Amino acid sequence: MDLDLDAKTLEFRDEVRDWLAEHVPRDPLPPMDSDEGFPLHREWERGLAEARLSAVTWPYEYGGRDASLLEWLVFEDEYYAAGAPSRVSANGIALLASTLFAFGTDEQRDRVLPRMARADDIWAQAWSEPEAGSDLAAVRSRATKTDGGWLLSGQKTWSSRASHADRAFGLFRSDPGAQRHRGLTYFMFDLRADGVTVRPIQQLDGVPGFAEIFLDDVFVPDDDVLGAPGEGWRVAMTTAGNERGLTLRSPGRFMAGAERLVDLWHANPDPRVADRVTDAWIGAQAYRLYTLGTISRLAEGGTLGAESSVNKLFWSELDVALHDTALDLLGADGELAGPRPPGWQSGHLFALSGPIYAGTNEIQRNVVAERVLGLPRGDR
Amino acid sequence: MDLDLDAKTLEFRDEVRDWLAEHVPRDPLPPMDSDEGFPLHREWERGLAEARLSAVTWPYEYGGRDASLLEWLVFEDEYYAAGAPSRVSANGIALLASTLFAFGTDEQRDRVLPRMARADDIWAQAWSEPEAGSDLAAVRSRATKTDGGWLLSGQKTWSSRASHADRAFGLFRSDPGAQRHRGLTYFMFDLRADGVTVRPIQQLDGVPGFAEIFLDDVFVPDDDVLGAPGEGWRVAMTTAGNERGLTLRSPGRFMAGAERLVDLWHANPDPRVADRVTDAWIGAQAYRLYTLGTISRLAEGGTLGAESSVNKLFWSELDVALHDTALDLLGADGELAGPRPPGWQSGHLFALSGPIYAGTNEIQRNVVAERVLGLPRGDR
Amino acid sequence: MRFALSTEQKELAASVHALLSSADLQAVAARWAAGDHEPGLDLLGRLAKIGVTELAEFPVELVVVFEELGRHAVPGPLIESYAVAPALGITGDLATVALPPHVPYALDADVAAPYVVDGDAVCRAEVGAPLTSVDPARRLFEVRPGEWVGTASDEALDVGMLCQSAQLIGLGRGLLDRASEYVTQRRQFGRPVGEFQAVKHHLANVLVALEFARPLVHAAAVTGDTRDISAARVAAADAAWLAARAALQVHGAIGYTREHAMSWALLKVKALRSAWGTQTWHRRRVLTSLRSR
Amino acid sequence: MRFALSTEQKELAASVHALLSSADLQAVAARWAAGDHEPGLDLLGRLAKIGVTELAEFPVELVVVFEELGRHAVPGPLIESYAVAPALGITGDLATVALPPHVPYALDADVAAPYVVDGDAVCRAEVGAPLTSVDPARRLFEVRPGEWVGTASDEALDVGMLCQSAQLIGLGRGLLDRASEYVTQRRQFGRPVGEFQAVKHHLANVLVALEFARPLVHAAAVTGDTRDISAARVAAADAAWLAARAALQVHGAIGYTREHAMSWALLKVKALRSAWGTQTWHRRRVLTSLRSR
Repeated sequence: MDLDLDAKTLEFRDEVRDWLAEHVPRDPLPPMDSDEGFPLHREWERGLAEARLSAVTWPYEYGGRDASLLEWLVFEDEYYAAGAPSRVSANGIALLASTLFAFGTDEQRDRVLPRMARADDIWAQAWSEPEAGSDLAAVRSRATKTDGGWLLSGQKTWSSRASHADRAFGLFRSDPGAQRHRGLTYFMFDLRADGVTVRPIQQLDGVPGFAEIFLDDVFVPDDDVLGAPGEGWRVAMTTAGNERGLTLRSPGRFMAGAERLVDLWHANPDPRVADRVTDAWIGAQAYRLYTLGTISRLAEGGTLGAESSVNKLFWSELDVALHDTALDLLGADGELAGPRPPGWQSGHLFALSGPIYAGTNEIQRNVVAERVLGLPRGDR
Repeated sequence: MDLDLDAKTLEFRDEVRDWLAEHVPRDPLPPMDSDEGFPLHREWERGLAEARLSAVTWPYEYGGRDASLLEWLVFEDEYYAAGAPSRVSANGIALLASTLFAFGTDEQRDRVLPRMARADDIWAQAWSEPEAGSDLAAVRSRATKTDGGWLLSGQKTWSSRASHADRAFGLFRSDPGAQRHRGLTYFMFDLRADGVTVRPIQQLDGVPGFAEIFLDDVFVPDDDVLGAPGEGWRVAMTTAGNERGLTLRSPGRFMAGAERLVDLWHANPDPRVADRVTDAWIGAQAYRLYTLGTISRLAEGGTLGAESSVNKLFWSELDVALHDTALDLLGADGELAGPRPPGWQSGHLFALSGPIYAGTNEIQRNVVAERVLGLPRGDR
Repeated sequence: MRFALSTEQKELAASVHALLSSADLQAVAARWAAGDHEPGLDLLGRLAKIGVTELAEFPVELVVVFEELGRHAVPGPLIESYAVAPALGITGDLATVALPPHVPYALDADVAAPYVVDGDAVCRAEVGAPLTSVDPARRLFEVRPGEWVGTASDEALDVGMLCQSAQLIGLGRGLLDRASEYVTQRRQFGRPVGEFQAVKHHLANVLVALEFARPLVHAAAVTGDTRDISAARVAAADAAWLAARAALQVHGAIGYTREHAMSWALLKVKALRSAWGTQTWHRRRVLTSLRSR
Repeated sequence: MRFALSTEQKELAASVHALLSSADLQAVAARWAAGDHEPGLDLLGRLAKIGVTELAEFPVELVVVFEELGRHAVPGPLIESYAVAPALGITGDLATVALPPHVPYALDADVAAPYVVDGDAVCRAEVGAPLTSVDPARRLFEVRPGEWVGTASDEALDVGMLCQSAQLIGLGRGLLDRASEYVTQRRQFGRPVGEFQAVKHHLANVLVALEFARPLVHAAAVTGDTRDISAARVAAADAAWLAARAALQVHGAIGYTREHAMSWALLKVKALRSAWGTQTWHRRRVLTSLRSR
């Protein structure tokens, strides 16, 4: 059992650190889901891609550099520590790409991944529907077979990035007679295609971080079915596992946040808030170490299961507590949302979504109790 | 809206305060459920009764002094502030007596209440059964009609005071064909009667604060049925309301505890614990004020409903938090359970039972959600 | 001792509630946030007609009204105009007051007559740059002291804090009401969300917190004691924030949008948590006063 | 970087677990509490045979073993004998050590060779009055320094704190296992208690707390850093106490009795919360070390 980084990883870390020190914009970019911020974030992603830093764990041929999970984690640590921009490509790189690696054809990978790595295509997720929030299996949007492809119709909602993104992925009911998890198919589709209407939704912070997508007989070629028709649920669940688990929330966010919180506390070291600052820092360490344990297990052939839910419960609550504490330390300025004080308010608003999205924490607790602790399933 | 005590109440307060100053034992009595402590607590109750302080709100004829609810509250404030002994008569005075006032016959009141006020009879409650913990309606112990009375058989458990008490009260199934809340009858019975076996149960603190009661054809005369046969559930629920609500936990316990906590903090004013001390003190104030509001409403003809559950949730959590904080302030001595440090450890152990007994807090939250907030009933 | 609202006080609350229920507060707030004050000013005019501007001498009535103003998440410099300005001897219609350090910025200084308390002095305020609050309906401005107009009193700050406590209770109650209604109607996994025990327990905890914070606010109104005011504010702000978190959680994603009225109340609670003194400051004030027993 | 237990370490844990599973620990603890040490000493003898007394130089193995010792709520001066005494150069079988101010009393000084660390000095202890711990199986004694036997090192206190962190994780895990089993069997309102969402969520929260505290303990064993040890202890004690509270709550009244094995673990957690440094002290040590960045 050791925590030492080997020479190759340290070398990689230095490369990343140097690159970020040179390239991270001095002033934060405007929000990535704003009209102004979106193209700037795409441009940032292109710069990352040129340095082969946009998707470090991918194979070289798709734009990555075959980095290990440990290197990925080191990359993320450096990325957040440097205060680099939010990843507008995250839906694609973290969610869709994993699914493509697991279920995609060579043709699909060749076609989709390099464009994704270079941010030529920015992807939105399209999981939820108005009547299917946390209950993903309640999908009603439908796919009808047609010549050479499918026609998609229906409505998706809470689609992150969809206000500005190029393409989207999600489940559609391809067998109208099937119920719940059966008869679903996983599609990639173009948000600019005929029949698609996108209605941005303003989040708490006023930025349209997600959108509704209305689809009216949108043609999608057979090539854009991921996995076999009717197998969508199984295909999607690998992605959902990723969303809830390892790849979406790297320890870097919390490590960097905790360090900033400690600095903030130093500026006004109120002992009455000290314990909360300490617990946030300890929590971030715990999250990082837990992730190192997961990486070690995966490196030895282990797999991720219900611990994705354990994981999500921890980071989502840590994130809220950490930002709560920061706002309390800011005193009367804690309510300000502008560039002053930097980032805490938007970080707090973002943190508040953590316990909701990718399966509410209530659902995650059920999963943990039933699948990890073996408690009896109950339908409430 | 005013918080002023009138002259009569102030005069009563002074009388109580003076009496307590003179009579409260300098050293705490041994635990009331110990062999050594039980008779001393009975003796203490007799002294209270001589001063007409054992049941102040009762009519004069039964040993009380017709005190108002406000006077009762003032009495309790003084009682706890003086560090007076635990009330070994509480089951009778707080639970059974309310039921007797509501459902008893004159003969029952005359026979039972004066002896209760003088602690000639100390009462145990006998609500729970092995298969009916929080689910009181799952009672299986049965009552069979016989000449001039009933024969009780079955098993009760978690009967507080039963290790040493004289008599007990509880529900028995008098109609073997009836289910759940139907066909139950409320009985008072003698713990020394033929056919009764009491098995004391050691609580966390090692003291047998409750017991199992085994009943084998125990004869109980008709006179000891409270309310009509078959009406036991309705009769019992008024008592349960009291147990969970106003009369069981007076603000005095929390006010006195919070003041002692503030003193403890002064002795070692660690700012890192200051906020928890403050919140305990605020919580005790809130509980007292809430109770004053309840008293005011009752004085104007209001009744208690589901707010008993609101009430129980608050005091039980406050009590745990308050004692948690005290133990933390005591440092390494926080684990000691002897006379040094005084009372905090036993208070903490007692507080831990609060979220469990008289209906677990999980059940109380259901009650609040369904009966106060109007959320849909669900059977989970 | 009679610790209950009078019939008249309950009627006052009911009349404010009735008036506000007839307005589309979400639209009012959205337009106020965009700098279009007309519908808001119209609403405040109607509130003035039923007497809410004349309660500065009656703290219990003030908290009764502010609970309703909070419950409906009414925008505007209400604490400042109805309670603080009168306590400072400022007369007139709509006023706003900064009281540094606890209230460093002036709320809605573009629509209300701006003042600033500078040590012992009450001054007209020179209005500086606008600032962005997390609550878009709270339009904040930097201010500097200008012309001297009178002498300040500590009571002005305290009555502001008292009214804010009541406003927070009301905001919490409004959030709880919305959440209870939503979970009764919204279905997931084939049943109303409100049947799930986790949802029930979240909302029951909110109710408990609010029910026990309210008496502290009422008692603080009765006594006017600074310790009681801070105790009330601590409990009220914690209860309101618990309500905001629970309401967001049981709403799910829809509560995370500006399109939903719930979110406006949530953002207001979020902003008010640190306005009128931090929780830490108020807790310190309570415990400090207990030292001197 | 390889942050996972080796096969050998897992086997060590399994062998300790197997040995302890074959004993009736509740009976052992009850007799130990009554001053009848025989069954306990017999058990410790069997533990010694599988090598647990020879791990003082191997902190990762120590925490692996102490998690199992906690999981089964084994009584006795285990931290003192297996970790602290060796770090102080004390040899021999069963030893107990007081390290004031954090460990002011000597555990089981009536059955183990008693020592006390007095500033820089390690001394034999003169044993004074017995004290009552809330955990009846923790028999505490006042001690005074006697004969000088050696020089103390700070590492002794830290390795004690490290082992205690692991013991707390184990206690929490044992409580969680018992609670999960109980709610799966116990029926109320016509169904297993474990079907209720509130019960599920209590226990899920415990699992999360334990899962994220354990890596801190392992990391502290690897680095030996004082900050890491205190961080581990803070998280482990909080997680264990959460486990104790949740286990008691889902057991209901039966958990509140000494007749139930669960309660022995609960009382041990309760006692250990303030032994080996308070949570406040450990948190302060973490944050203080972060000041010096």
